[in-house]
Amino acid sequence: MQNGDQEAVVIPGPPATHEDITEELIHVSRQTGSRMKKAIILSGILSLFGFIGIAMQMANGIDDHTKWNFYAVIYFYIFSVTMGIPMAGIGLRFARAQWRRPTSRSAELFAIAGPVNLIFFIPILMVAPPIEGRNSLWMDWALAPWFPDIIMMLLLVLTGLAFLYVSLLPDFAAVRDHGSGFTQRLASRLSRGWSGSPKEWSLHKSALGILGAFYITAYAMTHLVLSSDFAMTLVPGWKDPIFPAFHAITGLQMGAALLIVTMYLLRRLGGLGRYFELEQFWGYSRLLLALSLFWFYFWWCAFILFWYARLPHEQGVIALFVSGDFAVENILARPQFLMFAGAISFSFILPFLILMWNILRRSIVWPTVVGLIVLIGGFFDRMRLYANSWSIDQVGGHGLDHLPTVNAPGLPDLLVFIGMVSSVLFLYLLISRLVGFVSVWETREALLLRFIKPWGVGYAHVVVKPE
Amino acid sequence: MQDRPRLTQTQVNEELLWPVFSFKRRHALAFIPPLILLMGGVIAVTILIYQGLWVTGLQRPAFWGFFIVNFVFWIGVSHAGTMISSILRLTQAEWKRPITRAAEVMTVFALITSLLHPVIHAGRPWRIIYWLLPYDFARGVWPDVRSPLVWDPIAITTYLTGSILFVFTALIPDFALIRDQSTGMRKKIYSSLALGWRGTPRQWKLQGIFGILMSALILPVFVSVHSIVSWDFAVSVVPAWHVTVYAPYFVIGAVHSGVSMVLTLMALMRWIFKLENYIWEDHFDAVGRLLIFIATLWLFFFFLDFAFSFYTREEQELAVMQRRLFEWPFNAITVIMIMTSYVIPIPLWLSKRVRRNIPLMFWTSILVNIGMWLERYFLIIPAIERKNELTFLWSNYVPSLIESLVVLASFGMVALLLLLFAKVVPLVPAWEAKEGIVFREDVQIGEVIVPGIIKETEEDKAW
Amino acid sequence: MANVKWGMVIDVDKCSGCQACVIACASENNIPINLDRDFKENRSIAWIRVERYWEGEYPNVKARFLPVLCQHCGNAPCEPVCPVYATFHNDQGMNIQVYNRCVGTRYCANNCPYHARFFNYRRPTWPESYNNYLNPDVTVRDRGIMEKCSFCVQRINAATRIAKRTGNDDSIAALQTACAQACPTDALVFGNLNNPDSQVAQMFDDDRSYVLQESLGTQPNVRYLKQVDEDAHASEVAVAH
Amino acid sequence: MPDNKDILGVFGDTETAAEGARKLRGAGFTNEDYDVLTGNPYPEGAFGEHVKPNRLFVFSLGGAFIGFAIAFLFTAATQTAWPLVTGGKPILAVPAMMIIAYEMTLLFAMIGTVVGVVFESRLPRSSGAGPVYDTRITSGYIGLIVTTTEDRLSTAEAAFKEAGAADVVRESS
Repeated sequence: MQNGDQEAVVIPGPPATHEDITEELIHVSRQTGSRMKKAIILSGILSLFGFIGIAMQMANGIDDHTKWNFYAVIYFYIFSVTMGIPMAGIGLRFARAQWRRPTSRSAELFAIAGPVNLIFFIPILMVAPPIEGRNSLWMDWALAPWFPDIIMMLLLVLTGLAFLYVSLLPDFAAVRDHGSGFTQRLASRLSRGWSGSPKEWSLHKSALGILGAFYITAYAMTHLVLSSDFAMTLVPGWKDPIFPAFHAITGLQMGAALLIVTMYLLRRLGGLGRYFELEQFWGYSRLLLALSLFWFYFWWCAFILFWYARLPHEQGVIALFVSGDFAVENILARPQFLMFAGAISFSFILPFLILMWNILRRSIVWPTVVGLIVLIGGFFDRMRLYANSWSIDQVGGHGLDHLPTVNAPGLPDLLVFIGMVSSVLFLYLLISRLVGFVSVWETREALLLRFIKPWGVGYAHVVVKPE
Repeated sequence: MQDRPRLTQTQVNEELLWPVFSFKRRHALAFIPPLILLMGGVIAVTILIYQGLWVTGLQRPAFWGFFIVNFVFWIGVSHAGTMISSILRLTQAEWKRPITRAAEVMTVFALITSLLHPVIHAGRPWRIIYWLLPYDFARGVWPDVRSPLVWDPIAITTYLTGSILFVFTALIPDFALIRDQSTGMRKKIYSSLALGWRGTPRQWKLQGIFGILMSALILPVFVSVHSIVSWDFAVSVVPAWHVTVYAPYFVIGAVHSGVSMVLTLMALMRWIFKLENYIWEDHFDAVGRLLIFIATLWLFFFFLDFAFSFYTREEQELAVMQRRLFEWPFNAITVIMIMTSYVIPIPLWLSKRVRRNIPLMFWTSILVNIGMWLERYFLIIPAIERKNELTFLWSNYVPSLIESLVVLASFGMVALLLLLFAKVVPLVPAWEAKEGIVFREDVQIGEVIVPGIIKETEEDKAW
Repeated sequence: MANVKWGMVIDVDKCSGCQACVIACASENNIPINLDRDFKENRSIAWIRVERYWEGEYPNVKARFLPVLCQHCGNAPCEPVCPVYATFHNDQGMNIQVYNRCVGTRYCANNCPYHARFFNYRRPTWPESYNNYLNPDVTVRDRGIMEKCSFCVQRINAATRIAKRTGNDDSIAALQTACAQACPTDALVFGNLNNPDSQVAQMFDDDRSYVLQESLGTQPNVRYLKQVDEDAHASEVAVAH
Repeated sequence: MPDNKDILGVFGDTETAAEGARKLRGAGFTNEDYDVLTGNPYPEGAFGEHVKPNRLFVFSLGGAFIGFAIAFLFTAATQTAWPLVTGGKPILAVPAMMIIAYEMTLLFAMIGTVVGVVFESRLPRSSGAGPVYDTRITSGYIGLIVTTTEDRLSTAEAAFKEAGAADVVRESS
């Protein structure tokens, strides 16, 4: 693990001077080249597919929720990923990790995908089976679950957007001062006369802190409410408090994975190689390793109890989400088990086996590979949870007497998937034209806080930690 | 931020080593209260073992009581050391330096104390060895590895061994220091303990790597230990115990109480051993900030556990909730628990002024631990008092004096062991303090001087 | 002997709550005499107990009786939690308690949903004159260990020995536990479930039969026949799930 | 070589020590020849010293594998030694075995790590802190120690003196 540790570690750090930052982050990286134009237009067109998909689903009818199982899978997948990414930026800002500075912007920008999640949430509300006859958190409240769910969604999305706006403020000012054309005018309107006085900066700091805390709370609570209402209450006797926590942590894991992949793409296509350096990939791969371990831990916490206590209704839950049957023979022929196998191997086993080696973690390619793997595994996991539970027709009751047959995905599901992905991409690229992928003010601050000084016969890296 | 004192290395040696070489009055006085508590406990345990378990308040259906609650509590406290030292080592938080050893040592002593509880709580303590060790080779009947009560000793032994090794290896440079400072018999002892440490770059480098690697190894144990303790309850079929969220909930609760206990310990060390130059307001500030996050996470898991007990609205679950919320004394316990472990301290800690006010932090951290002790009681006891549907046999558990004495004694024992330890080696790692001095690099930005640190790079490669 | 699976059927309809089974069990199995102190402390030991529930409003109150003993579960929650194999499942469908191995962690008692396990908080004592009345086939349990209904395992062993010697199974067919023997209304029926023409085997799958706390999936070898009077469901609601 | 001797130069602060190291290299010693003694960690290469790579992780990994194997075999053996059915569970209860295997793996990995640290730092040394040592090193002084043949000892001593060593200790022969 610590082989070949003779060469000094490269601390990449931001570019040497403020001029470079102005040049690269405000002028070069915000130019819309032909490739970027194509990407934006294409994603814009493809995002329409989503609505076609929804329309086709509606044609199938909304009375039978078992037909919508894969729509639920796709929705909760995209929701978990896009809402999970900003957590990476926020959390590391709280942890005062210096290396995250160049990356936090590209993480926070995903909060822009909130409206997409809101729009595609509406059909879920329509097909969600009513709460009557279900054991649920809401004590037979008339408005439940729709009212609380939509409230939570709105809260999460709005907090995300607010956080994004506040963290963008200084950069709007930067664009206002150095940019040109339409984006410059827009930025100067949005910057609200930001002048960068100490008062403004301290206000800015505390605002980021409060909004970040809000976002984390909203994230956890939304996962609690949505997951328990839309997957759990469907399964008779599935009473598993850890499920919302599992849901939230896996969302975080997928978020970190997608962030690494995004960093790689920006490094390759966006020409931001000197900002997304080995140190950043290394840091996030460490985070991804921890989160992959958590995936297993949270799954195991439920499994060991179900396996040990042998309560009939919990055996049913194991059958539905793990083994695929109440018996064990010809286990490979069952969709439930295949989904589970995919989930655990792509979300835990492979990432763990790869990332446990520091040599692989301290690279740029391997974390990216693992990131892709985790994204696939996350989809398997959402399939395991939602495709199965939404296929259950008989609701209520104390236990699962028979396993439902899982409805296969169709063309509408494919369209919805394409539509959601490309609409997220569309918004992301669009806003990146306004403020770029790397935060200007954070990178500038980093210039103050880390430098190299001679020491003894060698040299050393100095990191300044305010407060 | 207050300006941090600049120290010379000889000064560090003197200020950290005086408890080892001399025996000042305040240090001596500190021994008295724990000794009294421990005496009481020894008497209580003697009576208990001689008389049998009827002297406790245990009955049917509440077969477990204070001993188990206290056991869980101390296991929880033991999570502080690993939390502080490992997490902070891995994140390379600079402010960890002065508090790591105290926290790790508290881990060791809390574990030893907690290990006593299952033994005295068993019906036949003199045969408990059968449970811990394989026995009866003749007939080949071994302990049943399917039982959570076998996972327990294994997990706790692993954790204890790991923590002891962790502490000892990090102690070697300080043994060498005392070796060089002392003469005669003491010199002999410490030079054998120091294993001939010289302080070559290779040795220091290995120390650094060891810190990181060991942290990475002991963190999974740290999570598993309290998870397994929680499975002692959760794998059963007792309705309010059989909760999947118990494992992470117990772990985060343990961290909450443990880190608060570290706060208490920091304040006491600062007072007894005059460590103002090493434990600054900054440290209380940082730990306070950490605790706000931990406590909120704990509240989330508490909410999960609580809300989902209404989830299917089964009679037993509701009966337990009825007991917890509306019946004396649990209605009081619930309120006190919520107030002391979250509602009172956390809003206070939100203000920087409070976080830097050491007496206030001391008292609030004690509040948290009162709350967390009650939380264990709140979780464990009502579930068995209202076990399953045979209402004919529901009854309430009332702890006896003997049990309470043992609980008090456990606190005395940990304190006593810590004081004895402080007599043998410095509670603040001297070499880490010196490292902090050498690596410190204050930077002038405009007119303000900001503390900086020279970044160690070889540690990163270790894991 | 492999084809033996012991079981019991309790007809709640016949039970009059006379407590004869409790006395018989106590004297057969050397259960220490419960003083009022033990009842006050909830530490009384009774391998079989008759639970009494009141039903209805005064003046038309009904008493419901439910004899409860160890259910000898197929999936016994008490067994796997024991660290020292002090309790396990034998090949005759019985839940065995081994006093020598027990160290008294009491987890089994916590995990028994039927409250059928008992802990010796005190060393058992009898008046001097009782010493000769103790059953020589049954160990006297010292303080600090668990005990519970053993389906009168000493009688089963004796019957097995006789069957081995004589070569016919009459002794096993005639075997009765102390409680079943003492029951004046034959509410308790004990026997071999694998023997189709035994009375218990026929009653076991009676359409009145139910299992205590079926939702736990413990698969007991003790079943109950529900009451046949018009508001039977009430008593069922009270005790069964 | 048996006739090698140690000579120790004790320096008051970092700068003079670094200077001493330069002088040594100027006098023809390679950074293989001399070693540094300090009272606390310094940034790597602060005195141009050469630190050989260590194989600590081998010990940890080895320990982990041993622990896993032991735990797995032990649990399997104990359950099959006297197959008692408890709670209708299989005789070989894999999840339970996994938990114990997990603990044992980590336990032996940790023990292996400590053994590795002690072994790789060449501890314990029977000769205490070594033939030449100065107790001021643990109070902030920095020692440069050269292991070389008799005839070159004086060269090293000269280099130390030149760099302003607070003290020079020769191994008594």
